[in-house]
Amino acid sequence: MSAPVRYSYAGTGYSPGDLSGYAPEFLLRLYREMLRIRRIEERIEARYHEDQMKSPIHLVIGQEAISVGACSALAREDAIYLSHRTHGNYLAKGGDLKAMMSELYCRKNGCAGSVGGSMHLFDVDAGVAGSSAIVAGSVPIAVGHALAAQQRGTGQVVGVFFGDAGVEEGVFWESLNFAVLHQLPVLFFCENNFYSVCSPLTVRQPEGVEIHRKATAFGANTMLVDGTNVLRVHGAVRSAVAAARAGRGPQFLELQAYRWRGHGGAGDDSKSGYRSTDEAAQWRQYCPVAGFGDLLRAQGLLDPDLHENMESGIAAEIDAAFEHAINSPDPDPEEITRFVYSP
Amino acid sequence: MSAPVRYSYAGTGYSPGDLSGYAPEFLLRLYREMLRIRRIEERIEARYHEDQMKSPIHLVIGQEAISVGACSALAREDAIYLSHRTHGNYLAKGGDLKAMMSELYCRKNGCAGSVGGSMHLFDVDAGVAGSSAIVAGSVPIAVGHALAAQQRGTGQVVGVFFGDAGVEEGVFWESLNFAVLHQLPVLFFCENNFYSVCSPLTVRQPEGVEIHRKATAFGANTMLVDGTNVLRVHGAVRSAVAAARAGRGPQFLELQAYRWRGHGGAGDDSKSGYRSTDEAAQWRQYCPVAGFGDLLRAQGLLDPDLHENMESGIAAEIDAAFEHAINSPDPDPEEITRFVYSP
Amino acid sequence: MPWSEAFLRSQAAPAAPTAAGERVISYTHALAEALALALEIDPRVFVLGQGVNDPVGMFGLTTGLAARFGARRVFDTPLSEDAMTGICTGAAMQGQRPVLLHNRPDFLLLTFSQLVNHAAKVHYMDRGRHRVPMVVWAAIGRGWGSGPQHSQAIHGLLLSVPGLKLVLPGTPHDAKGLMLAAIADNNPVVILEHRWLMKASAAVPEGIYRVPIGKGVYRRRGSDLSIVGTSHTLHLALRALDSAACAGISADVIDLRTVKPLDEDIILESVARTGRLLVVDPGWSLGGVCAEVGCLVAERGFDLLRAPIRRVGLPDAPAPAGFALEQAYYPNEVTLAAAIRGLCG
Amino acid sequence: MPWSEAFLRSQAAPAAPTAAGERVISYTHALAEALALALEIDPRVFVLGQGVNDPVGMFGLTTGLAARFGARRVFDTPLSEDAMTGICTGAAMQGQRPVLLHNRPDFLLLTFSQLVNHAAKVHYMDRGRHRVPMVVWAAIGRGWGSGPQHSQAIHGLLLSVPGLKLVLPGTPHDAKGLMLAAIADNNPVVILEHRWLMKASAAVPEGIYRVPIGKGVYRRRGSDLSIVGTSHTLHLALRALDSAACAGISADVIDLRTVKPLDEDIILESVARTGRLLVVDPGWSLGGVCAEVGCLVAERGFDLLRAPIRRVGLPDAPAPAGFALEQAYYPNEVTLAAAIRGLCG
Ligand SMILES: Cc1ncc(C[n+]2csc(CCOP(=O)(O)OP(=O)(O)O)c2C)c(N)n1
Ligand SMILES: Cc1ncc(C[n+]2csc(CCOP(=O)(O)OP(=O)(O)O)c2C)c(N)n1
Ligand SMILES: [Mg+2]
Ligand SMILES: [Mg+2]
Repeated sequence: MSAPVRYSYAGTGYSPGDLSGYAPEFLLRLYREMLRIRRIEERIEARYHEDQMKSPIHLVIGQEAISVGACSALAREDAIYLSHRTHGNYLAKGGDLKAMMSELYCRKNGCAGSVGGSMHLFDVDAGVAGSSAIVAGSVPIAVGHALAAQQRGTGQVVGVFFGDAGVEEGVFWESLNFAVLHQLPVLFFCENNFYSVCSPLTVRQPEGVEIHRKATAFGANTMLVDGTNVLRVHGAVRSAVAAARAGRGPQFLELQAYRWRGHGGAGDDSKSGYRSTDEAAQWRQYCPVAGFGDLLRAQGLLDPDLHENMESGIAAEIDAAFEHAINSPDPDPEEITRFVYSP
Repeated sequence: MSAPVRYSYAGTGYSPGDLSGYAPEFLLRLYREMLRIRRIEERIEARYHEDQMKSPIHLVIGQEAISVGACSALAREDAIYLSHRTHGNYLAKGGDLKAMMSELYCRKNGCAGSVGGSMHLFDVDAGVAGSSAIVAGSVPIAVGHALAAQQRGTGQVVGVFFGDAGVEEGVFWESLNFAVLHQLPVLFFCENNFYSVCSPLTVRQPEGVEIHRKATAFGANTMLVDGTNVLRVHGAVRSAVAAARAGRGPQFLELQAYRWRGHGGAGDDSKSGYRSTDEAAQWRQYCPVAGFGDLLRAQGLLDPDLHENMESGIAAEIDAAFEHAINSPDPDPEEITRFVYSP
Repeated sequence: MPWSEAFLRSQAAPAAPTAAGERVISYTHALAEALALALEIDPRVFVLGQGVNDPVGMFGLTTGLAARFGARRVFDTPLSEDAMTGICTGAAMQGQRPVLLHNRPDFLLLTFSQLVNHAAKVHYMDRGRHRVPMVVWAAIGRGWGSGPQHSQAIHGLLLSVPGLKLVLPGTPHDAKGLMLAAIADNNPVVILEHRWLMKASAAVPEGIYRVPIGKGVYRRRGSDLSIVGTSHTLHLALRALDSAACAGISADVIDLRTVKPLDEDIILESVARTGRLLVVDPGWSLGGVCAEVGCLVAERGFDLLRAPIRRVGLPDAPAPAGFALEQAYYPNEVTLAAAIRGLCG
Repeated sequence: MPWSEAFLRSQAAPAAPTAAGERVISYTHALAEALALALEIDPRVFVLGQGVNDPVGMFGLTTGLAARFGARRVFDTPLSEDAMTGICTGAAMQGQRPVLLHNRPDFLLLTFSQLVNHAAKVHYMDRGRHRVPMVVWAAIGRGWGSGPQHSQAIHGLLLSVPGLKLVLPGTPHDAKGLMLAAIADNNPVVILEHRWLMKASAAVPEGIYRVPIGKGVYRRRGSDLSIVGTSHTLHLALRALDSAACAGISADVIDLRTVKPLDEDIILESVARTGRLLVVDPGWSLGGVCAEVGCLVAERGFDLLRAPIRRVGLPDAPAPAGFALEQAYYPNEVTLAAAIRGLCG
């Protein structure tokens, strides 16, 4: 018994017009970053059964264009906050892959020293300022960061990623209201993949109600964006960043894409029946990575050699990161009582 | 130093057309109920300095049309839930005046046996099902009542009263979302008096953002209503009740009126400077009670005798209720540990 | 998390030997049975929570229930924990009997406004005019590498709250019987299950039975000390007692099962015989159940005590995620054996 | 509430005799001074909360501050307690020093997600990369006839939470010094003030000084028993001690001032001399500070004890609203005197 197709891709796919105005190097960088995230996720997935990453994982395969499109429009000095689905956004913002893999492998040199696990990736130097395993938990914290930025006049903008279920938490609306009230430089990135674990949007928010319109009614500037198209995402976020940086207050982006894998852990779980295998198959036709690669190829920007080069560079980096993590020591037991309080 | 006039009356006042279609007895009943609430509030206010009502009070003077207009459109079997500003809604729904006064005087026979105080008025027999001193605290509880009504097919509708600040609490939006999702028979009565204690709406919600439009974006049927005009309120609520009872889901009404007195306690506090004395004076020109009385008089429905009759009847009832309360005994000390758990 | 499944099975307490004809089922199965029975016998009961009708079925507790009882009685919810708590309160006040399930107790922290300010107080505030027969259930998330925000056993934070009942079952038998008792109770009852017990199997009667809320039970009788506590930590204490390290030590072991209201009599009765008290709890040592039980005995059983009280719970630090750190953070057989020996030495 | 103002004044502890030249100011004034000084010396400090810039000025704590320091440093907030807590956390992580004021601790129950799941854990979770120097302040609402949802002293619910500091000042001197210490602290600090102390006046030094967080202080020295606690309840105990009912009894009286971290040394040192312990607290007796202090002494000071521990806090019931019921609900001089006598008898 399989569920019906509930959520179909509503975009227009990649088209040559999307490329106009962008330098080839930039386009290739976007492609490479998406490919890198995809390959990292695939490797994590492939090795998850070994039971050495003793941490819950939430793969971002299918949602790479959001991470890369958004973070490529932010400056390194800008900050982002993550939800539980951390990997793509952490990596796209420049988070250290080795530190991430060590965290997944529960090692001493993990970015959170093995105290946090995969849901608590951060890399302050790269502007990945924090994350929360509590849905919508990092939203007010990001708004507070933006408040500090406004108070100190740093010129920073702050982005916060959360899922479609994030807007079901009251604290989200409290935070949005405050951000609009104070015209804070904060970008709300709602990654709408239509599901929370196995629960479709329809059992959580009324049909016909659109997330971005709710945010509009709260006074935010909003956009609805095809989250499988890295250039659409980048363009939308770039203009949102400019507006936020110019003091025009919070920007809310609803970015629609599909999670190809199960909510947590490895593998697709569509067979379990909560969503249609057809639905998943439909969305896979709009692969953010392959679709963009095809377009670049069609436009003569990407050739097999270059691609092979990218793949091997990425593979080597991943090999090194896994090796680094696996060979790193466990944390010292005394760590459990360190950093409970700050001096 | 006085604040500027921020919130002006935006309605059209009472007009003869408002009366059409209503039986004179009904119109006189509405008038009498508003007058009664006004007189009760005035009496409480007048005697508050005696320090015998050892309970915080929140007077509803200026907002009587909301209470009476809304509750007159509900059946006795329908239920309502209150916020901290309880008096008017409790009385309009048929709550027992003596039990209320005993509660304010901390007596054994108060509706909450002196355990609750003025913010916890209820009268289950009259359908005043509960209240909360936590802003927006009774909103999800009312929605739960509506869920039970739907589950059991009782045909009841449930109303919940809260202020403009109520919608700043996240739990409000969580509750509204659920109510719309399940198409529950619940009426959200947002009494927008533009202030929370001494804080104007502008420092709490962005200018240009309208409360009722936020509710619309969440999928509720909404109306913006002149809360100083008892007939406009009654008409709006009547159609909302019909829709909710017919299974058309939650109805959200933003009812605008002005609180003439201070947030809590006795007396106007405009002199303290947080709001303009002119603003308060402007609104007093649109007295929900006197304005309606004038209209009834102009239409020949209310003559001095009848009015005098009403006044004396109300005064006698109030005298009796105060006397009842003042002469009632204190609660027994053992009450403090009763009803902590239910058998 | 494939590892954790295998790990959990290895951690599950071995099934106690059962009398002939007794039925042995898993902890999860026992809970699922309780929910099904409650739905069956009482039309006022409904079950809700995030994903209760999904393929995972809340650890298997709710698998098949929605199909069997329909979407009106078993349904998924938005991620709105505080509102859902209030909605259950409102429905319960009208006589319904909601059972609200959460994956993890950490999410209860989002609901303290409705749980503490409202659900726990309604009956008191309206002088008994309404009752709030609702159950809030959550599974302690330890051992998934879940970290500080997904592993907390927060019952200690609720211990002071008048009007709430707090239940921590320790066996499949009690899990079922306490769930049925909680659903039949006319007060808000919070049940915290420990994930590491949920793969255990043991004898569980068929049909309806209720384990009384507020009553502890002897898991073992002995004379040297009283070990008092709940849930997985009590299982660890039992194992410690059986280990070579505790050879020759004979203990009363009391499973409180309910931490509010507390079964003071059983605790004092046992300490009267043993003179020594070790309190164990899956929550923090500081300020929670350990502190309450310890203080209670120092207050009402002082003359019975022959040695200092000891408590074993979690250190005053958030739960770490990583496997190696979890080993150091959580008490285990060895640390419990040391505490037991220390107390008797 | 006119009556309550008069009543509060009558309840205020009489000003202790002061040395020549000492300045006597009210509790509220001392707090206002602390905020003004902190804003003055540190541009990172900002003050926010519902109505902080209104004519009431949060019991007078913030009167004039917005005018003096501007709307960027002192500002009103929406009624969004949970988000405001998270917003303060985020700002604090960037080095700002927010001071978030609430009228009543009951509203903190709306913020446990951000306070417990986030603010208290950030520093731990990111291994010290961020600090969370924020202050959350609230005034216990007892005595306004405020009832179950507006009178709770909820610090006991937070006692277990690693990463938080909990402060309950008892004098104008400490109110100012602890506020300044809390603002200077690099951790989330929750301060609960007791409304019945806020009309008291006493000697308060000018300028900046900080009372160390985590250190108790002797309010009196004696030999028959140790009375340990905080805030208004400790004042009541002092009065009870001075009453005829306690004639001839000499007690150590320790004001803990901070309940997390707890000054264990001062408690044990005192009990070592007196052998008897009475713990008093403005919160519930069950499961809160009383339980923790009692258990601590039974654990680490057992051999010092010569009598059962006693605790005096609130009964296991919500706070009633009415005046007559409040008299029965709250401990007073008479009940405290009885507890003192009972312990020494
Ligand atoms: C407050 C809270 N409630 C429930 C959960 C359990 N949970 C973890 S992730 C998740 C799914 C959230 O869905 P969404 O926000 O759409 O993000 P996605 O997983 O789809 O990226 C849930 C329910 C949680 N972590 N926090
Ligand atoms: C959660 C919560 N926060 C703050 C308060 C304090 N408080 C009581 S009434 C009130 C004003 C609320 O304003 P509004 O909702 O507009 O109602 P109004 O008083 O204007 O009728 C406030 C802030 C409270 N009771 N509960
Ligand atoms: Mg999603
Ligand atoms: Mg208002």
